[in-house]
Amino acid sequence: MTAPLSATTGALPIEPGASRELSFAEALREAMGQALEADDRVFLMGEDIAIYGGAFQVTLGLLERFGHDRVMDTPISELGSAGVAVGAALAGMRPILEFQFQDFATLAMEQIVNQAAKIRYMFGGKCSVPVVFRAPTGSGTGGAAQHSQSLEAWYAHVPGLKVVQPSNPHDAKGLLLAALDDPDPVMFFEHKLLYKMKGPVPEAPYRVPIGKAAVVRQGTQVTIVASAIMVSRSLEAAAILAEKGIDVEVIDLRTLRPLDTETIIASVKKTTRLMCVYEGAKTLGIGAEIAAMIAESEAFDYLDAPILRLGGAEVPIPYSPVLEKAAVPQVADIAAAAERLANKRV
Amino acid sequence: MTAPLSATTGALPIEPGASRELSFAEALREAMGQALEADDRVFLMGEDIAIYGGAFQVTLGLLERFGHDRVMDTPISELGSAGVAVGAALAGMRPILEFQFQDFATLAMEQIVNQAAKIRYMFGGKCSVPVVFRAPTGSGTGGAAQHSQSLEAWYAHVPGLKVVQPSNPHDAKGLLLAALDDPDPVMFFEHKLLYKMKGPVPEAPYRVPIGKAAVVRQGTQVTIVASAIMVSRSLEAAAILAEKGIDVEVIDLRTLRPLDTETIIASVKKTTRLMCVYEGAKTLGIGAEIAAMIAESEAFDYLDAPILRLGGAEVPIPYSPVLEKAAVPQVADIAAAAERLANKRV
Amino acid sequence: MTPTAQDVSAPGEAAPPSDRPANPPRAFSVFSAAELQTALKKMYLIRRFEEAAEDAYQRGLTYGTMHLSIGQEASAVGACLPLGPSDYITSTHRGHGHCIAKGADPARMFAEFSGKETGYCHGRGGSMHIADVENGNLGANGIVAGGIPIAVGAALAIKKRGLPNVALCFFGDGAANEGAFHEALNIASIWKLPVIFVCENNKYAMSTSIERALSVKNVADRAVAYSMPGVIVDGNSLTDMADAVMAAIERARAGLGPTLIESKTYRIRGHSRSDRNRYRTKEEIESWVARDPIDRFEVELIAHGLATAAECLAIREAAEAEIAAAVKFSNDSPLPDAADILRGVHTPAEAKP
Amino acid sequence: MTPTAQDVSAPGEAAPPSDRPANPPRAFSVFSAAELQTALKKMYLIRRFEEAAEDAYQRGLTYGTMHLSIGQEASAVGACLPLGPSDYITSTHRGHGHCIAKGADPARMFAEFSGKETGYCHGRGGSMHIADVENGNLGANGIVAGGIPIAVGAALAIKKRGLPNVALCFFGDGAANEGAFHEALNIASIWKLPVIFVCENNKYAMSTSIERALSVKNVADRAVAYSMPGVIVDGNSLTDMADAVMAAIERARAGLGPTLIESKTYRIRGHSRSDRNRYRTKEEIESWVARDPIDRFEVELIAHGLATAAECLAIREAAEAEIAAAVKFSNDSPLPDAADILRGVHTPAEAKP
Ligand SMILES: Cc1ncc(C[n+]2csc(CCOP(=O)(O)OP(=O)(O)O)c2C)c(N)n1
Ligand SMILES: Cc1ncc(C[n+]2csc(CCOP(=O)(O)OP(=O)(O)O)c2C)c(N)n1
Ligand SMILES: [Mg+2]
Ligand SMILES: [Mg+2]
Repeated sequence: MTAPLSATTGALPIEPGASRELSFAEALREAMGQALEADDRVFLMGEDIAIYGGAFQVTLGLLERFGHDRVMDTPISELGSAGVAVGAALAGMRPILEFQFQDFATLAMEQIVNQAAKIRYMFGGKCSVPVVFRAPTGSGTGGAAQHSQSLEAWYAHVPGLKVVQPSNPHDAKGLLLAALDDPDPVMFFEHKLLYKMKGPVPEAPYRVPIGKAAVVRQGTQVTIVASAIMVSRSLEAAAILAEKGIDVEVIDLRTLRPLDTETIIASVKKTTRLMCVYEGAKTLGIGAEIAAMIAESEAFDYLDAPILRLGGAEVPIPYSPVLEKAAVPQVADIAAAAERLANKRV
Repeated sequence: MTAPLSATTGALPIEPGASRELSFAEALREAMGQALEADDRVFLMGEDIAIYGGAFQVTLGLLERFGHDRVMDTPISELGSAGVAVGAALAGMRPILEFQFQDFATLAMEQIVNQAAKIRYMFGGKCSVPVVFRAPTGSGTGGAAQHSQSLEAWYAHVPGLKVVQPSNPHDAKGLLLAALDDPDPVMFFEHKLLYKMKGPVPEAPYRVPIGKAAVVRQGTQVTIVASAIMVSRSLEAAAILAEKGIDVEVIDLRTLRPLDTETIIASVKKTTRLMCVYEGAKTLGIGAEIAAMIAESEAFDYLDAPILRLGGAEVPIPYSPVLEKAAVPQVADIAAAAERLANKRV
Repeated sequence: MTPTAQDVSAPGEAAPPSDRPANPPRAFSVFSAAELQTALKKMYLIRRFEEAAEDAYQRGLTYGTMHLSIGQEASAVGACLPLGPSDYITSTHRGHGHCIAKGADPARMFAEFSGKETGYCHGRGGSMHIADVENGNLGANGIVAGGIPIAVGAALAIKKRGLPNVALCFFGDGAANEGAFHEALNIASIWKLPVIFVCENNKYAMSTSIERALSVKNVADRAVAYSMPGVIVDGNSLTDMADAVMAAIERARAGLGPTLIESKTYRIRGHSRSDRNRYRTKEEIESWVARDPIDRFEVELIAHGLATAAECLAIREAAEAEIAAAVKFSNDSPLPDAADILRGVHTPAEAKP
Repeated sequence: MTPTAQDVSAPGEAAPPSDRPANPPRAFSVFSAAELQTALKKMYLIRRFEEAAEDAYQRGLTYGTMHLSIGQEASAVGACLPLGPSDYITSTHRGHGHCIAKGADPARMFAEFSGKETGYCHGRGGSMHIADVENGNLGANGIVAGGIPIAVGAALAIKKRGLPNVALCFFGDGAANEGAFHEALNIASIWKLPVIFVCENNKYAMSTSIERALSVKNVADRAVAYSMPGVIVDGNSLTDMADAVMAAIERARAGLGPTLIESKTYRIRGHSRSDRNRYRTKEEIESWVARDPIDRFEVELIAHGLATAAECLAIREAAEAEIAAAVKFSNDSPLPDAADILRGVHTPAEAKP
């Protein structure tokens, strides 16, 4: 398991000699570079990932190192590209397909959900589809309604998929390498606001296991379950509340499917209060599953307050910064809600 | 509100003179026929809906009555057809687009979710997109993994959409006419196993309001929330449990977005036990939202047991009938689970 | 391989060399009589398989939907004749023919069709999802055009791995109006991938005739939009199909990229179980029944001295027996165990490569 | 309308009739000098609007992304010149030009670009979603090719309502590889809808050149796949664009269906904020700067006696003043109220028709 993030910075403590500071984007790039080096079957596909280095520069420089055969610009054809990735995976390759924004993967749902996720099962378990679909997600960059969505919950609803969403550079690298090892399709979501986040990242390849959450801050009074950018926001909120004497535990989901129910249940039994913080629309966002899972688990009996969900507002993401900020949980919202929850009693 | 369904047959009591028995498919057909008659702006689009009458014969005979201009066969182009419907709606028409199976709407997610659902908001509330997307859903016909999905929860996660799913012929007609009145996009899901279900349907046009659930069986010990085929299955289960002295209340959601939280909360406060029954994959299926909503509502304090979810198994729908049945809740499963829940105590 | 004396040495009515038609199809000089007779047998296997499926349906023994390709056997078998086991195909909802043509075992197919544990997919897939990945069949597909980009991906893998193989992609006329068709053909063209697009144009997508849905006269007319050859073939002629695919394979192997082949054919049966045939005339159907692809291939084989009538009869009877045995195998097979429902969703940890 | 004496009566250097070039563009006999001068003004408005947007960005005053169409003004204005307010357009992520060309108010556009409550979308949409539905502009679109089927739908509504209008659909070369393009053009063709597809081929989709992404030489070459005319136009010539669109409108009005027009043009600026111009040469860019569409139209107007140099200068200055005022209007405008965030998701009950 990863070392817990420091509560104030969201950064991992540096193990001397083992790692340097890299940005989230650099960590992903390093993972892809190492995978391309280690395994002939790995190749990258995506719109403008070669010369341009990707819309968020995640693949910058990989073309120069690996050439156009391994770092392939696709036409603007999300559905076709996804199908090509599925076919290549079935025929022995290990493609990584980058969607330029998660919003555009809506064009490829057919291939992701009807083909990639189901082929192994439909074919009686006789083959597998080792493909990694990467996509930048979330709001905060002024992208407005069609460039800011957080539809992770859709994929987490689909049997046959795994869904991963790192919150820091260390996990970004380790989860991407784990996704590449996985014989089944993995959705890999990268929050745009994290790309520039710096943190310690060991140079040698390593894996962060899919399906394992991390307790990134220990606490006793309230459990906050979050992922992606909401982890650092929740840690910031926890630091604020610590000053008020409220002791918050923060869990970084890291994997949205399969959920690490064990870690969450254990935490809720300890703290007796649960809050889910997520950016997707509140209704049926990932927090709905976590709340429902706890409400039917053995942890239910331990709950000392209703389960609070702080999700995205029920709107398409608006453009104007003042509205855009109001559309998703910010540090102050999280702190205020957690404080309310800590003071609530059944 | 609709009169409660009879507990044993799932049929509405006949008001003499006011209605005849129609099948669910006939009720939908009657609603579309009346809308086509009443409003020039209404027209139907879809694959094989004209001469063929639709894969499930729902539009059978409408071509003969209204001609090819109002009942339009489309090429097999789900994304394009959805976009055409959106554009026609923006330009003053009221299209109804039938997807042949809900599974194929995965090809049209872009237009449904990025365009139809968001245009009004993105454009500052200056226009609306009055389109109804109809689609047969669910398993039970041997359609296997790509013809049996229940992805309603996806749409219910999307701000800007309304999502409707009738459980009987009466509501099918009334909800479809209400959907057509609605100035905003409505997803209309029809469970395939219901098409042949018969029930009383008034002849004159009427509306069943979107956003209103129905208590279809009054009870005191357990609340079951269900929709579509799961309503009649839950009523059957309730009848079995009644013989064992367990008194179950059954709520038919009818609308999945927006949820009628009031009706559900009131019921849970009364019964103190909640079970959600749904066909989609358990994880992040519609029951996740209902459980989470109750777990954070004022009803939380009233709960005498964990909230139980009986959702679909975490598999693509298998072909073989023995597996297909096992993949989604059946009457016996519901009865057994509700009985367990009734006997549970915190 | 040209036919050897041995291949045509069977007794009976094979036409003497002097009587044989001029300009034999190229397939007749490339494949041995034995290979061509195997192709005939595959056509009979397909026909009988689907008649048996129909029979099972009429007797209430099956469950899901099914799409029969009766009348289209030449297209499937002719297209697959030049392929080896390391070449890939992707198929469609109407895929029994492609699957048998690519070499699948009808018994395990019938078991799959019947939802049995012994089926190709252990009963998880059914008629619309039969796959035989080991034999290069990447599966039937319930999604119209769903297999097209997948075939392109398989061709990309072939190219990346430096293999001499091709991926051949079957789809219908209706699929040519899907966005996936467009995106896949564009990608295959710009990357010059070894893929062969075989559109089986049977004039209808369900009830919708090409005249009402397709903005060109021939699907092959769309090839120019992707700078690839567009070839129209009589899909009821096994040898025409095989010849066209051979040319496309050569092109692909030479690094020149994809070919679009339009196989003009006809499905004799309805679209699926639910078809009430409101959209085509009896006359049209009968005119195509008269162009039966199996009869036609038999006549051709005999005319060219590649089989005798007696051999053809024997082949047909062998196919009938094989399907009868397949049905029996299926009937004798167990249903899956419901407790096993989750098996196959994910690759088990221990199987990870 | 041919130019009247009044139209060309302004003082100064308008070429005398005897010196005017032979074979004037058709647009010059259809539109009045005043209308043509308005077109010139719109080109200047677009140019200045985008320069102001760029300036705001460089000064850190803006927020989201933006896609500038500097260099493509003739394409937008020429295509919209023959349209009236009841004709529809759909636009793209690179939509400022289309929007102004269709008659939008630059002040409300700049306010929208700046996320202000007074913007076209009350700050909800931003640069990529500016719409002006009352003027027939069904909106910019953040999804490449997203507007293509929407335009076809608008054309379907026009046809159903028996109106004489058209829907004109702008999209880029990159969009021509999306499935939506294919499906929409096929539907428009089979239903013979009054829609005009205008592909603005500026040689690149972001960093990806057409040579690497498009399987044909010209996007217009794909028209044959949909049995519609495919017309290649010099997109830097306003009159060539207008003439091509007029012909397409006539075809549409005659019930003959859609036309695909390929406007060959070039974007001078980078794709968006994040573009570091790694994929094209300075020389290429400069060669296109030399083909400036505004200069070119001015020269043409003057040569044909439709405007004087002084008039052109005045038009340019008026456009500059209008954009300066637009920026001021925007700067003076309030931001939306966060409490209002939910407004506009659904049509309020009382507004239901
Ligand atoms: C994406 C998608 N849309 C619709 C369907 C329903 N459907 C199944 S087969 C079919 C007709 C296909 O026609 P064609 O491609 O010509 O193949 P054919 O059936 O004639 O062999 C349709 C509409 C589907 N399976 N997938
Ligand atoms: C479906 C989709 N895929 C990708 C993008 C990201 N993107 C925005 S513009 C663009 C390039 C578009 O190229 P083109 O159509 O030629 O228009 P241009 O930018 O050249 O005007 C891309 C890839 C998008 N917005 N939508
Ligand atoms: Mg067909
Ligand atoms: Mg371009």
